[in-house]
Amino acid sequence: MSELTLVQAVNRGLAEAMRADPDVLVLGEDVGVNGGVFRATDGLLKEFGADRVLDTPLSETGIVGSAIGMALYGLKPVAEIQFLDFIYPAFDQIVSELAKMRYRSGGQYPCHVVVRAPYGGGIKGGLYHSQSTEAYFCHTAGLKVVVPSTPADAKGLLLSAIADEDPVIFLEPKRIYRSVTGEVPEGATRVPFGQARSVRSGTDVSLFAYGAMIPVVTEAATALEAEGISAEVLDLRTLVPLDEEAVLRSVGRTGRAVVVHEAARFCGFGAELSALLAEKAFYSLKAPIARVTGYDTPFPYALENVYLPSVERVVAAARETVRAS
Amino acid sequence: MSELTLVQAVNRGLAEAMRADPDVLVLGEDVGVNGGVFRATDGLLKEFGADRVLDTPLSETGIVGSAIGMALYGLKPVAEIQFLDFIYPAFDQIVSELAKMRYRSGGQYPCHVVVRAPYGGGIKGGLYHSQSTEAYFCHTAGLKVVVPSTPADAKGLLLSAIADEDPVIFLEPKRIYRSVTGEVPEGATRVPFGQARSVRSGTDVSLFAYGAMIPVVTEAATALEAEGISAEVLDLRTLVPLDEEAVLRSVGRTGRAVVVHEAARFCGFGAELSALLAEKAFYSLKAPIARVTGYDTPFPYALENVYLPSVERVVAAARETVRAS
Amino acid sequence: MATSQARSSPGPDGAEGLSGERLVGAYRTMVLARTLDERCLALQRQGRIGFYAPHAGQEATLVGSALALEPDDWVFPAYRELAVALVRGVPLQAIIDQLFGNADDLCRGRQMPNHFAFRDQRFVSASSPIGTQITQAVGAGIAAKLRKAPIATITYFGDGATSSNDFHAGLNFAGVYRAPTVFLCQNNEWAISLPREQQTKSATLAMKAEAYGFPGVVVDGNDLRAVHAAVRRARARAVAGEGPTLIEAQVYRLGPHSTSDDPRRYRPDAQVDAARQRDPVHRLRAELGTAGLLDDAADAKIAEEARAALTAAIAHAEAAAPVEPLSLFDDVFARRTPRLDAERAEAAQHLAEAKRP
Amino acid sequence: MATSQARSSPGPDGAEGLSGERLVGAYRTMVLARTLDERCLALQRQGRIGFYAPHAGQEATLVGSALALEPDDWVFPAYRELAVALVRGVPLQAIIDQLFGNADDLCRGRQMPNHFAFRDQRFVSASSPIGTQITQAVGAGIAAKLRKAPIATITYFGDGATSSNDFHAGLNFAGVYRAPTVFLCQNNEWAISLPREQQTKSATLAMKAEAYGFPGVVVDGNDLRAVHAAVRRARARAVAGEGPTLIEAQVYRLGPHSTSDDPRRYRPDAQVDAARQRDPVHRLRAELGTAGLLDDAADAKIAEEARAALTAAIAHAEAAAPVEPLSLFDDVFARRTPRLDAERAEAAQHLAEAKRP
Ligand SMILES: Cc1ncc(C[n+]2csc(CCOP(=O)(O)OP(=O)(O)O)c2C)c(N)n1
Ligand SMILES: Cc1ncc(C[n+]2csc(CCOP(=O)(O)OP(=O)(O)O)c2C)c(N)n1
Ligand SMILES: [Mg+2]
Ligand SMILES: [Mg+2]
Repeated sequence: MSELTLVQAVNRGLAEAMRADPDVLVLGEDVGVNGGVFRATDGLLKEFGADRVLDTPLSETGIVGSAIGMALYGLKPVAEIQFLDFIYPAFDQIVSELAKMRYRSGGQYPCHVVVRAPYGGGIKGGLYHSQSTEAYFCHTAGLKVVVPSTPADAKGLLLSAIADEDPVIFLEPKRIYRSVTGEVPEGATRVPFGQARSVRSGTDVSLFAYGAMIPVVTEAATALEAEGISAEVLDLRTLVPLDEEAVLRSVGRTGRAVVVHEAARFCGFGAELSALLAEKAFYSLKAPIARVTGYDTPFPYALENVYLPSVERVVAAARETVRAS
Repeated sequence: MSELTLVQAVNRGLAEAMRADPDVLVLGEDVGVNGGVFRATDGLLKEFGADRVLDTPLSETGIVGSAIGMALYGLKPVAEIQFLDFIYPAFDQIVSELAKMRYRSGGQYPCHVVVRAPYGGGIKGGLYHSQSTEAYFCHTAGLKVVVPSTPADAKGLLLSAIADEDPVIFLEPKRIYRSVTGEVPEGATRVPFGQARSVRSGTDVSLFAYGAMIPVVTEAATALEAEGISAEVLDLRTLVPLDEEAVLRSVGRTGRAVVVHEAARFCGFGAELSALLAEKAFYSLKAPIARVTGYDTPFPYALENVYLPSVERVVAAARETVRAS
Repeated sequence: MATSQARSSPGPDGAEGLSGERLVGAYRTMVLARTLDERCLALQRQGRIGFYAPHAGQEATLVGSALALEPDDWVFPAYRELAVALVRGVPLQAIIDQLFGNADDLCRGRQMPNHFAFRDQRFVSASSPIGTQITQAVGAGIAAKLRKAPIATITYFGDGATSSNDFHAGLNFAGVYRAPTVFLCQNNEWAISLPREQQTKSATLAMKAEAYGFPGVVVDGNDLRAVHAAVRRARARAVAGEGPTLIEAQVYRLGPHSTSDDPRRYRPDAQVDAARQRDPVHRLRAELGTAGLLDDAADAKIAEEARAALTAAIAHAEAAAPVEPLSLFDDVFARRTPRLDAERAEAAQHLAEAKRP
Repeated sequence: MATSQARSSPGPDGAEGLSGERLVGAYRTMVLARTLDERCLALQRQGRIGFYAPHAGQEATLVGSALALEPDDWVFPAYRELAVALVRGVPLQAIIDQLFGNADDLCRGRQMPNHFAFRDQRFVSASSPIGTQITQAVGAGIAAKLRKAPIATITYFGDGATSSNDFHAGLNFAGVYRAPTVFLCQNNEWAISLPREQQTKSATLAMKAEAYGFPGVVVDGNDLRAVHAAVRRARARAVAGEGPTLIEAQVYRLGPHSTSDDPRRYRPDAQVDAARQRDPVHRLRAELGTAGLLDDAADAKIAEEARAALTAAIAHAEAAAPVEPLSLFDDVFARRTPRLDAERAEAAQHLAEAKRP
């Protein structure tokens, strides 16, 4: 066990995966000599050499397209997109190719690429260094979508992602890259996909979140406790595959749900959770399902604190939900 | 009034808009000499010349990027993407630029581009000539998203789109391009954004749909009537802005909702409708909200009839919803 | 197998050049491919297959280039390369099954006709979006180089595809990493209705390679031997670590873009007629005749064999079972998720209800 | 206004060449820009602004190119072009307000520093995604041509941006439509940590233009007059209907990529020191001295004026009001939708509650 920040845990995960399997390689902009603009790939070039740590030209199309080719050939590429906001030049390769390769070839060509990207706001990054567009990827059949919120999960889920047989979009909450630290097991301790993590249990209301919203929601739960409201916090960890059972079980107990994410509300991931509950937990529900999310505006610069879900907004929504019934 | 097919109505709308306003121009692949692969732009080159009907190189990046530049300059470009499935090379321009231009410039640079694209399945088009990925665009703040289902709406909404001050993604249900005909008013009869169309009223269950699902859902409503179930059918027409009032009003009356779309279910547009209802119509709801949608697989070729929502699937879902309470 | 003669292994003529025997084999494959084209256009008109994209006019480039490859090379095709698959030993039946999308189709009926994938022959899954295979071919090339495998990757695309994002990214990456990749651009003069000279203003397509720091060459795509030699040279360069080559093979699309297209809307018949004078199949036929490698009787036999093989394969494909409806839910992931299991159960119920009288 | 001397209108020297007076004006702008750079790096370190992307080393290219433009031309910038905005007459205060994202910022605090938009000066809204402005500039150029407006559009981008999708699509469209567009590539040798020679293997960046059928030229980007002349010629070509030009201005990024970057991780100090010998501001200073256009006293005055102007503008920007919280919901669309109204009300309530003691 060692105490690491989240970004250090990512770095550790990459290094261990590369040590364990010579087929694993890393490619992206500034990932080599510079060690990544967030230092997630720091030291990898030195340890593994330029054949396994590729500083690429400035083309996300090229990064993901060539990663797909490498994966088809039999390697296990881990592509870094510098910010999730810059993934769109690769969108065609991701949604048209990566997501559909296994399916369209009748299973002949599995295509296992991990695409890592820091996502989310809270770093004064404005429109293009802050977005959370996980819903695009969740809506694309054939992709797995992972969002860790702790150092241990960051490493454990990354190891699972690299070991997986399917393409994985691995979204790293850059806002808490360094602010969150935690014990991280040594060695290949994988965290399995499809299992939500119970952050705290409660009886009055279920708070669902992931990534950088976990600290916010956890703090909200503490504040709610002081008001006499017992809130359960579930960290979804993998959005695809989603641990639907854990979600339904939780609402089966509490009867109330608040869904929290940074992304814009309209057609965001929270909508899917609401829909799931409205479909499969209808008779357990005691109150309307609340969504605390980014607003339906582009991500702002000066006003990001108005835009982003805050502890207060989560508390208010939970309180209202509990009062409603 | 003249009796037109849906694709003829699109063509008529384009021609009338171009006649009325010299700033309107059309660009895309095969839109000129060939008149569009679906003939939506037939005759435009002949009438308006190569300065206003641009056959472009094979680059959606170039089509949308240059359309944005034209719009900034003061023209009103209508860009055609040959199939919605091929819009992804332009995704960066659409979500990073088109959607955010007005916002990021503090209102200095409005950017009015209409992007037309045929979408949807039912034409034996397989993975890449069939998709319905409206949810990507609906989740992107700054874009309006329109899906007509009748010839009159196709023309009327297109005229509104071209007259609008904001960017519009205009999705045309190619499956019913020719199978649906109807009276289309002459002249500039615009259909306003943000107003759903009541296809038929009913008292037991609300069926929400748009585009090529409208004929399916309407037929289902007729079949349900024969079973003694009175179904209301609402054609949403514009997904952004959404006529939330009409949706809530309808469920306020019926207490039951079935949401229908071709797109994959997970994080699809239907999720947003469910979430909206679970939030704002909770106390009216008598039964779980059902979604009848494409499955969470890529769009298939041989099995598209298994994949696509059918009259029978809509009927079964509505029946179950009514029986549930 | 009607096509096995054209199999791409170094013949007695060594690695370079094509022996008379291999030339006749190449011709046999070209005739089969041309006959297949004609047959499939008819099948589509009769509603027996849903779509078809013909390659007539491009056979010399397809067969000549494929003959220059080795079995361990990787092919990243677009949608007009079934003749390449034939040369690489893909059974005709496998191709026809894909066109029908039946239960025997290796792609399990998932794709439109012409969007093939043949793992055993390293013929990678084709898709419709133009150009996407180009960066993938480069990635596979980089991977092969990292693994020190003495192979090349080749990718096929059209003149239109030179405008794609992946063309730019792919050629640039190939230049930077000296990928062992052969870029085979089939300039057939048209991208649906857009003529080559409106696609881009560069004097040739081949010269675009210079923008990425490696050579581009133009070759007469109707000349099987010229194409073979050009690809052979490019492949040798690739395997020797000298990097990529862009080959522009100048051909002409004699047929429609696809069965959904009416080329009379945008190009004059005279242009097509002129191109027919350069028909690559006729050209090789004439060359073989002059060289005394083929006489009319042997030619007639080749044509007859092609017809017979096709008739048999089509009959077999039409008799095959349709794809299993619930296979819809397979291969999305390596294993079905709980959600896919639930949706599969939902679909199974609907299918059962639909069957009830 | 400290910058008005450099305003881009044909001086007494006519359309071509730069008079002594304009050269001194250019120098004045370069000094202001350099001083602004230094001041802003400090402001960021002090936490007074959130981010900054310096342009030191690129001033001659920025000012020289901007001086070659006419007021009706359109500029599509990346994020290092504030000196271009200065030349076009954008008030220093407007630039500083954007860096602070205050209520006076014309972009209403929506964007990170350096992502400017100045409608009155036809300086189009910059964004972070690399290259996206390139196709837009071409589209505006095509539009201007269709409208028969005698203007050019110019777009600025870096060496890294030559790898972007929009570079390829933009230059190709420009070639095909003969767009009146000037592509100004500032090759500053680095794309964050990637050196130019790993970005692409073409011998020069300028030669990439040939792949699109129009000329590319290399120019010493430290030579204000050379840049001015090259852009002037390219602009003339554009306006005369002769089509686009790609200009590669060879410069060097003297500072870090941005305030988030530590260049010592990837490049040797010696390289930077060598580049400092070619510092474009010093070079013009020396030239003006030799020509007798500037003496030390005048130079000191220019430096002092720049400092004073900046001090005043910064003080003013820091005293300005912060942006109004509920303006978050404006400008998403021309008019707020009912949903945005509802979210605005929701936010208003949270803000009110947060204010309560
Ligand atoms: C990204 C994308 N845009 C548009 C299309 C529609 N489309 C299919 S084929 C084609 C033309 C391709 O031309 P070319 O590359 O020359 O190949 P050819 O068909 O001539 O073999 C177009 C525009 C597509 N498949 N993908
Ligand atoms: C599409 C995209 N990918 C990655 C980035 C991150 N990024 C910001 S600047 C930059 C390097 C740009 O280099 P260059 O074009 O040479 O411009 P310079 O910064 O040198 O002026 C990178 C990779 C981005 N902004 N956009
Ligand atoms: Mg072609
Ligand atoms: Mg640079």
